[in-house]
Formats: sequence, C-alpha cells, structure tokens
Amino acid sequence: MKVRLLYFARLREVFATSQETPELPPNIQTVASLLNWLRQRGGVWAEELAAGRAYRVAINQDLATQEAVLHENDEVAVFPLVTGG
Amino acid sequence: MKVRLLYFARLREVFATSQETPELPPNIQTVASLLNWLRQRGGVWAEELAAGRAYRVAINQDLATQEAVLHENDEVAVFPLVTGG
Amino acid sequence: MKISVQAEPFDLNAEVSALYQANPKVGAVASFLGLVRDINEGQGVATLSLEHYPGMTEKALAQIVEDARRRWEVLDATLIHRVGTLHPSEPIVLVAVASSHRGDAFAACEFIMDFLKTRAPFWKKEATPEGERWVDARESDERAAARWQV
Amino acid sequence: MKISVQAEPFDLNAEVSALYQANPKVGAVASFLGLVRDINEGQGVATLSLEHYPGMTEKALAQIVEDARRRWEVLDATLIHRVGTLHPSEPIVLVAVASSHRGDAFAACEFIMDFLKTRAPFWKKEATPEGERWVDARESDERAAARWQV
Repeated sequence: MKVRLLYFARLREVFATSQETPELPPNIQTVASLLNWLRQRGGVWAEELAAGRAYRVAINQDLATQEAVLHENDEVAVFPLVTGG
Repeated sequence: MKVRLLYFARLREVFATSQETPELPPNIQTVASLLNWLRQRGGVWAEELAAGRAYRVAINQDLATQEAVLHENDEVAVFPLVTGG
Repeated sequence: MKISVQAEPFDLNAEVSALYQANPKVGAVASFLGLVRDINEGQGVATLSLEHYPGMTEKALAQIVEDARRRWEVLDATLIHRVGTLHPSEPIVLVAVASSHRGDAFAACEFIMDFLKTRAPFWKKEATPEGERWVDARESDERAAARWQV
Repeated sequence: MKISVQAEPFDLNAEVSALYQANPKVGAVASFLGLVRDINEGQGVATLSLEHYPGMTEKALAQIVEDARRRWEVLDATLIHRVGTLHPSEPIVLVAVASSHRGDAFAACEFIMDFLKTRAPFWKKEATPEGERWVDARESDERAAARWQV
C-alpha cells in the first residue's frame, strides 16, 4: 500500500523532509504499525517518535488515533503539538 | 438637615422632578427614614418607593444601604435598577 | 486606563490599537461591543435613549475597572459608554482589555461588562411604534454579576 | 461565517462591523485579538514565523466554528489567522462572534480560541538574539480546552 506522508514544523526540520510517498509493507495497516515502521529507521526517527514523545497524526486532514486504519493513497501527516493563536 | 435629592430615569418622570433640596425633620437620619418620609407624600411616592419595589439609593455617588446615615448637604440619589451596557 | 462617557461614536481600530501598539508585552486583547438591537422583547425599536448620572457614572466605572485589575493581569483597558439617542446597529458600549495572556483578558473583559450592567448608573429608554418605554432590568444580568462572587 | 488563513494584515473595524451592520438582531460582538509579544519565556523575540498545514487548517477551523454554533447562539462569526513572518505587536489572530446577547458571544469566542490553540495545525517559530526556536505547546492550553468538556 502506498501512502503520502507529510511532516510539519520541528519534525519536518529534524527529519529533513516535508513529504515522502513510501510503499508500505503489507503488515502495516494502522497508524500504530506505521509509526513502528518509521521508528525502525533509527536515529531521529526512533527518537522523535518514541513512546512518550508528544506529537499528533492526521489522516486525510483529520486527527487520528493509534488504532486508525490506513488506506491506499491516504494523506498521513505527522506533526508536533500545535502552537498557533 | 438639608440634603440634595436627585431622581433619575423612570422615577424622575413619575415624580415629575429631577431634584429638590428639602429641609429634613430632625428624626430623619438614615436612608430608611428618608424613604419613609418620602412615602408619606402619598400617591406615586408611596407607590414607587413601597417595600418590595426595586430601586437603588446612592449617597454622594456611592450605592448605599437602608441603614446608611445621612449628613448635612449629602447628595442622595434615588433611581431604578440600572440598564446600561 | 481610559474611561469615557460620551455622545459621540468611537473608532474601534483606534481604541484597540492604542492598547497594544506602545506595549509589546501585550499578547491578547479581548473586547466587547454592545449594540442597539432593532427588537427587544418582541417589539420593534426605532431609537434608544441613554440617560446616566454624571459624576457617579465615571466613579462607578473606574471602580469596576479597578476591581478587575485587582483580580487579573490587566496591562491596559478602555471602557467607552455612549449616552444620548442611538439607532439600531449603533454601538453603545466598548470594553477592551489588554493582557499578556488570553485567559486574563477574557475574564476581565466579561467581568467589567457584567458589573457595568448591574452597577453603573445608565438607563435605557426605547422608542417603539407603540410609544416610549423604559427598559426593565434583567434578572439574568444580576445572576451574571453574582457568579464572580465579589 | 468567514474563515481565512492569510499572510496579509486585516482591518479590525471592517471585520467587526461586517458582523453587525447588516443584521440589527446583533446586540453583542465579543472579539479576541492575539498579538506577537516581544518576550516569550524570558527571551526577546525579534520575529515570529507561522507555519501551517494548508487544507487541514481550514477544515479544522471550520469544525471549531461549527462546534461553537451548535453550542451557543452565534448569528455570525469571523476567524482570521495569519501565517508567515510577523513582528512584535503585530496581530496574529482575530476571532469575533456576533450574537443577540453577550453571554453567548463571550463563550463562543473563548471556546473558539481555546480549540484553535489546541486543534488547529499552526506552529510558531521564534527568532531571538540567541537563534531560532520552535515554540513549545503549553499544558495550560490543553487545560483551557478541556474545561469545555467536549
């Protein structure tokens, strides 16, 4: 399954990328498993997405939980807690 | 004792006067006794200032209670509940 | 702190920007604009006349702003109340409060409005097609002021 | 209802009067202006850069305004959030809510700000004499949103 991953703000800077369109392995079906897959890249990925770090995930521009299920061509965004206003 | 009495808004209209400077009898020392003295004028005075009617009294431009004591030349205002804003 | 009772209109931009332009510590301005409505309790309103008690009004408003300053961080505040004859959609009152953070600005602004409504000596008279009538005080305004537990 | 994410400044007079001038049922407009402060957590701020998530931002803001409308009488509302690079004392955000009565206007305006602060995808980066840094989210903002018990 292919998804479009977007990163914003501090995470965009630390990951040194604002987007990618990876082909996910077949066992990656939920937000939780996607995050695990990203953590396996090690380095800043393992560090920033570690359990206990505060960040948010949105699927197709709606906030999503760890249990949310991914679909082909979903837009999945990973970003720090928001600080507007 | 002489005091300056002011009336505002609906009470000014009903009493048909905006101010007077009566010489009070010596037994009139408090807001409560002043109001009683005014009620004894009868008619609209008795009606509008009756117990249970909602109005306010200020002495020298501060809201005052029934027990407040009057002094020579005080400015005493009697007015309906406020409705600004 | 600016407090004004006036017949003239006021300029919202000028009043609000005066609260923050000279003070870069201001991060939040909460403001409230009260307007003449064309309908009150089911009757059409053509004009609204505002009477007040000169002298006591300014004193009461200053006391209300002072009470708010004692309770919240208020960096600056402006309170303008108009008197005289106004038409529907015309502004009656402006309360604007500047603070570092929004919680203080919102609370102080709403507090000032609630006490202005119940303690400041203004009275409204409406002209309707059926004639003139003095506006009645609202029990809900007393409850709004009471919740601050002053 | 007007929602805008823009780099350009906005005109407070124009935005607020648009909420009441065509609607004489409006008796109250509560508004909030958020500004760049020159100091944040003890460090001087020279400029503030605002990044957002285009597409999701507008969707999130529209949802927050819709939630407020479901809860209070909102006759009209305007929400403008700026993005790009801003300087101290420049407006960042405007939320203005028009209602018949002040209680609804105040509550809806504060509700929208609290959820904008915790749900809308904006991020602030400060430039200070010591360098750039991303602004940290505040626990107090989460508490402010939580008190509405959505």
